[in-house]
Amino acid sequence: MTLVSTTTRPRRRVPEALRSPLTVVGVVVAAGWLLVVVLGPLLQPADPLAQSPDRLAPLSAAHWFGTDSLGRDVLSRVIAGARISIPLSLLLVALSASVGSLLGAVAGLLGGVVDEVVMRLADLVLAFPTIILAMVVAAALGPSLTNAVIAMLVVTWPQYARVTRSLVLGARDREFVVAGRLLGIGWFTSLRRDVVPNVAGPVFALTTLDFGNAILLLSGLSFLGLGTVPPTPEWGLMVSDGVQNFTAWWVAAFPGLAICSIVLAFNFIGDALRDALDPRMQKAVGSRAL
Amino acid sequence: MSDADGLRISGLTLELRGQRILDGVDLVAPAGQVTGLAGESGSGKTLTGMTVLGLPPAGSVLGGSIEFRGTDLLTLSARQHNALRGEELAMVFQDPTASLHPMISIGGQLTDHVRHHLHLGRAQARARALEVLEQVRVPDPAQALRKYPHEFSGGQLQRIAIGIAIACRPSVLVADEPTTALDVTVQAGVMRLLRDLCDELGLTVLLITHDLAVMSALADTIVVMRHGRVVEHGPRYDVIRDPQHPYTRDLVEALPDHRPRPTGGRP
Amino acid sequence: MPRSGEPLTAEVAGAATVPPAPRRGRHPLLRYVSIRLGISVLLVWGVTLVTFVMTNLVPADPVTAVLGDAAAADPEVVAQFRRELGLDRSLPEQYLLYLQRLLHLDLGTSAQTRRPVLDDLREAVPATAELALFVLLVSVVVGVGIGVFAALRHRRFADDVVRVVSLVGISAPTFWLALVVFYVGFYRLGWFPGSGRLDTQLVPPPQVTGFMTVDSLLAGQTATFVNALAHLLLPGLVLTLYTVGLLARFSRSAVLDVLNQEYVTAARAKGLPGRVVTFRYVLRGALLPILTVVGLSFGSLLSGAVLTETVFVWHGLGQYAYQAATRLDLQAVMGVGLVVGVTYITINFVVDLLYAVIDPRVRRQ
Amino acid sequence: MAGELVFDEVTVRYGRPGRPTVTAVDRASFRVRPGEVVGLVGESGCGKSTLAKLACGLVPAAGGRATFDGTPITPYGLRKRPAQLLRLQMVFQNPYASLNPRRRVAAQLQDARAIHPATAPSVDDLLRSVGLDPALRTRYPHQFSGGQRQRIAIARAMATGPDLLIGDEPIASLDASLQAQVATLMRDVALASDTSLLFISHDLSVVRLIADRVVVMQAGRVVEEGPTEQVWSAPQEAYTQRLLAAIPLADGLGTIPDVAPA
Repeated sequence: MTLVSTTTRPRRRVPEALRSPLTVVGVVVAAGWLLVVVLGPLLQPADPLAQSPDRLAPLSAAHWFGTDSLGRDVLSRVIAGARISIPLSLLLVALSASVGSLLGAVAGLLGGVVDEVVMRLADLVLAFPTIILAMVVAAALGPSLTNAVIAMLVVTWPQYARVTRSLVLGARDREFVVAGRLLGIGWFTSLRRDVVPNVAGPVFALTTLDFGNAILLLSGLSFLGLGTVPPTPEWGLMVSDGVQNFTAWWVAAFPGLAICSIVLAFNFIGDALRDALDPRMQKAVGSRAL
Repeated sequence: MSDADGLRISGLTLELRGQRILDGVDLVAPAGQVTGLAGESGSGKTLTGMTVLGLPPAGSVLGGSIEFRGTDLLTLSARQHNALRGEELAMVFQDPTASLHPMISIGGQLTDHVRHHLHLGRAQARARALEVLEQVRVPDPAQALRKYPHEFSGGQLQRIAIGIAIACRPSVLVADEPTTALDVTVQAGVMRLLRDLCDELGLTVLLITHDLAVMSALADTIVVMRHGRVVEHGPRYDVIRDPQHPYTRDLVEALPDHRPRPTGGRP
Repeated sequence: MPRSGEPLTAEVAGAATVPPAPRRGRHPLLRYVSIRLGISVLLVWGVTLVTFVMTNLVPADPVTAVLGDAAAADPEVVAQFRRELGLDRSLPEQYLLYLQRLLHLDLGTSAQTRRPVLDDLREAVPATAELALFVLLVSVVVGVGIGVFAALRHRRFADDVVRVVSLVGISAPTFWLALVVFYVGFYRLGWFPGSGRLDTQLVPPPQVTGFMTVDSLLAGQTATFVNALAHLLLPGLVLTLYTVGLLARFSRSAVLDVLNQEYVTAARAKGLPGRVVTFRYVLRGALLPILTVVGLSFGSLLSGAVLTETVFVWHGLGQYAYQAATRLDLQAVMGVGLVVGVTYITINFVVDLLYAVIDPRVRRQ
Repeated sequence: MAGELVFDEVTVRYGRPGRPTVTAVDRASFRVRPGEVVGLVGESGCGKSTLAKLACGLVPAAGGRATFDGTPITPYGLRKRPAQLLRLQMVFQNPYASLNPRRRVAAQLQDARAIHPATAPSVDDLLRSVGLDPALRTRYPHQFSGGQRQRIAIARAMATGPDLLIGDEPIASLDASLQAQVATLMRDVALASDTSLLFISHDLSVVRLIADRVVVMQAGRVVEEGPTEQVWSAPQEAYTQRLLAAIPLADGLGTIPDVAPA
């Protein structure tokens, strides 16, 4: 007589959240933009920096997105802008994610004083609204792209530290991590083999969501003249150019739409990833016994 | 006790996302008796209880009938079923610390449904609450009303949860693993309480648990379920001491006090 | 299934103490408040440290910025100026000096306006506060409302619509949204005034609260009130779109978490009507996380204000910070950082206090 | 023979910020002799799980000492666990958290075999020894039921060739029908390789089934100890009597245990 039900559940099918239409739209748009970044120069109808006499020209066959206040082709600048904002934001997210989650993991693992210091530091940074602290830092260091990235790094690492710390704290007490330590493995192997694989999922979901914020923050700083300096074709700068000449709606409309579309795409993907990888969801599925 | 005010479930089926989880459940729960619903996890015993209350998971397709006082509960509209819940059909859950709202006082959670169903004023509802707390033997009822769930032990909380369930003098009480989350000494007290309430109030109690020892102490008749179907039912003594169905036999033999003690220590 | 997996530290949670019964801690509420107050004070001190350090990081020498190039050439004036500002002292001493000045509300002088930063802030803060509070009021009602509504309609059409709308809300760059709203609302349709807080030809009401709308009401000038309100609408709309998106997303997930709780099923099992279950049980459970996000949304609101005010020429804190930052007027930027930081910490401290009011587990250990 | 665990006047206190410190264990003394199966019983919060964690070096002792085959047990924190203590292994309560969801079962058993690879049984033998089909070795934990996961956790503990196995409420999360079966499995598997077993549970009837000796704890103190049948038939302490009287018997007689309120 074997009461042990050997009912094994089906192979883990693609979580429902990843197959929803919103996510598909997100993936398509994101892929599109990544393509633009790669093929950039080939797609640009004109030199993004080349000025021409017909300033603020409306949409036309020659200039699909019209021209800006210096007669430059808006479409080419939007494409060129993608090659600046997207890679830079990816770099920023990668940097702040690694710095933040490393600090969070260490705080979670070591606890005690280290934990207090890291968390109070995070609270301090979070005590300032993002743009205002970024402004303070950028102003203190002087307006330039690198300073803007540094300012953004200062502002964005705390959220990763907090999320990673709570995940590590949660994982550290899980029985399989303790069981691993009982087998005599060092804390680093335990981190690498047991803790990180179970923490990486939700942190990755956070990076996708945070990518959108990075784009918004970078373009925001540039809009305020604290990030990229003219004449670089950066979306934030292009919109601020559009503000001076708001009657020519196309100058600001297309870079704005560019920002909106890429941020929306990554938010869709991030939402789906978070639902699929959220430890709460896994736990709910795992311990549903009744 | 006429059969009229008990519970008669016949051919109950439940399908969720294409899977048949309840596959024709038949059982009779007469009034004034404790009817035990036994089975392992996933046998559908809790789902049966929830369906009596009209709270099956969203999107489940139901079949068969649940007769209570001449009406088939499955034909009731949501509003009609909701009117019965709390007043005629009540439920107690496994973990009292999870089934009571942490931020609402015991008094609040004891009186809100009483005032709704019995249309009582604040003072009358409070009086009823005190009466119920005495009935479930919670010490110092007046003080208890003002306290919050986190200020009670597990055993006391489960008594309060039972008090909440019987506050409107329901006919049917579905108890889903009521003693499982409790320590053994506290468990005995709650079992005695359920027995007394069943005898004194003529309650129809549907006791759901996987613990055959609790079943043997508390249930008058036992219904054994497996994979959404009833495999055996009968008086407590017969089902435990002389199980007919092989699955029931396996369940009983799997119990500690039925297994042969291993021979001494080292071979 | 018997007792669900207790956490490894069940021992701590259920630890029986050796008789006699545990000594009840000093008044738990007092202890909770004093801890939260301590942390907030620590953070405020941290903010002053940050603003002080930032001012000293500056590669550009503050002297030239304040005195202007001509005076900066004369060593005598420069030396005198440095002594006056204590720049010749060691950093810790300068920090103490800085703190002393702060205690006397001396935030230094603004390079742009040549006036004490404090006076500039006295004018700028109410303008942003009026905009922020107007937006917060609307956003909390609308944002939390549709968030809760979507959660209760989970997996149905309304839920998806709200999800998409709130996602768009937080995805659109505020500065671009401001331009679009300005272009359409003012330039194209002309339904609402475009920039500034009041039409130039109207006389601003006597300053009581600094809020144009409130002051004009107090002064009984209904025409001014209507005009001030109209000026609030477009910039308000921009910030509301973002804040509603943020609050809707968080409220929705907070309510969804609560809906999974067993006490909601138990409330339904008591036969309580739908609205009682929703408002008394579900919302009560979700109130704390929602309150937290409302506190946090004030921060993103201020960020948004910086961008919106520049487009709508709204002479508030945001625009003041923008001009200060771009002209390297560090005293002013640090002044804004200080005010905003302290406000934000105070708001989150108030949210902590509300936690104690709402959650009995915090008030009665 | 190895596998002796001695608790000598052990006291454990939990300090929580701002709240009065709690004494979870108060001068507890008993031992698990080599090759012996000891049942440690008591209600939740009596300190039995704290002793298990102390034995694994997860919590510090505020007083007294625990030794394993003579080696004092002290928390190892972030350091590697001392080699001599590796022959003391543990099976935890929650089957859904005792295996790494991201790694196949075979890999997790290999990790355990790596401690004494020469003497450790093969992965297939390990799975067979706990009643599981070796073909399941390539599967992930989420593809197993609670009972199966607990068996795998037992196999992992035995793969290290332990002298002492501790079960901290190993059957509390299982169906009643599986509890006795898994408990007996732990006893048989341990004794088969001369491993002593400390079986911690609040379920006294299962402990009675597999334990040679029983230790009863209440509110952090050991209140009674002795051979299982003797403690069962002639309990000395009032608390033990109350505990035993409270156990419902599956005898079909419908007698509700009569327990005077505490």
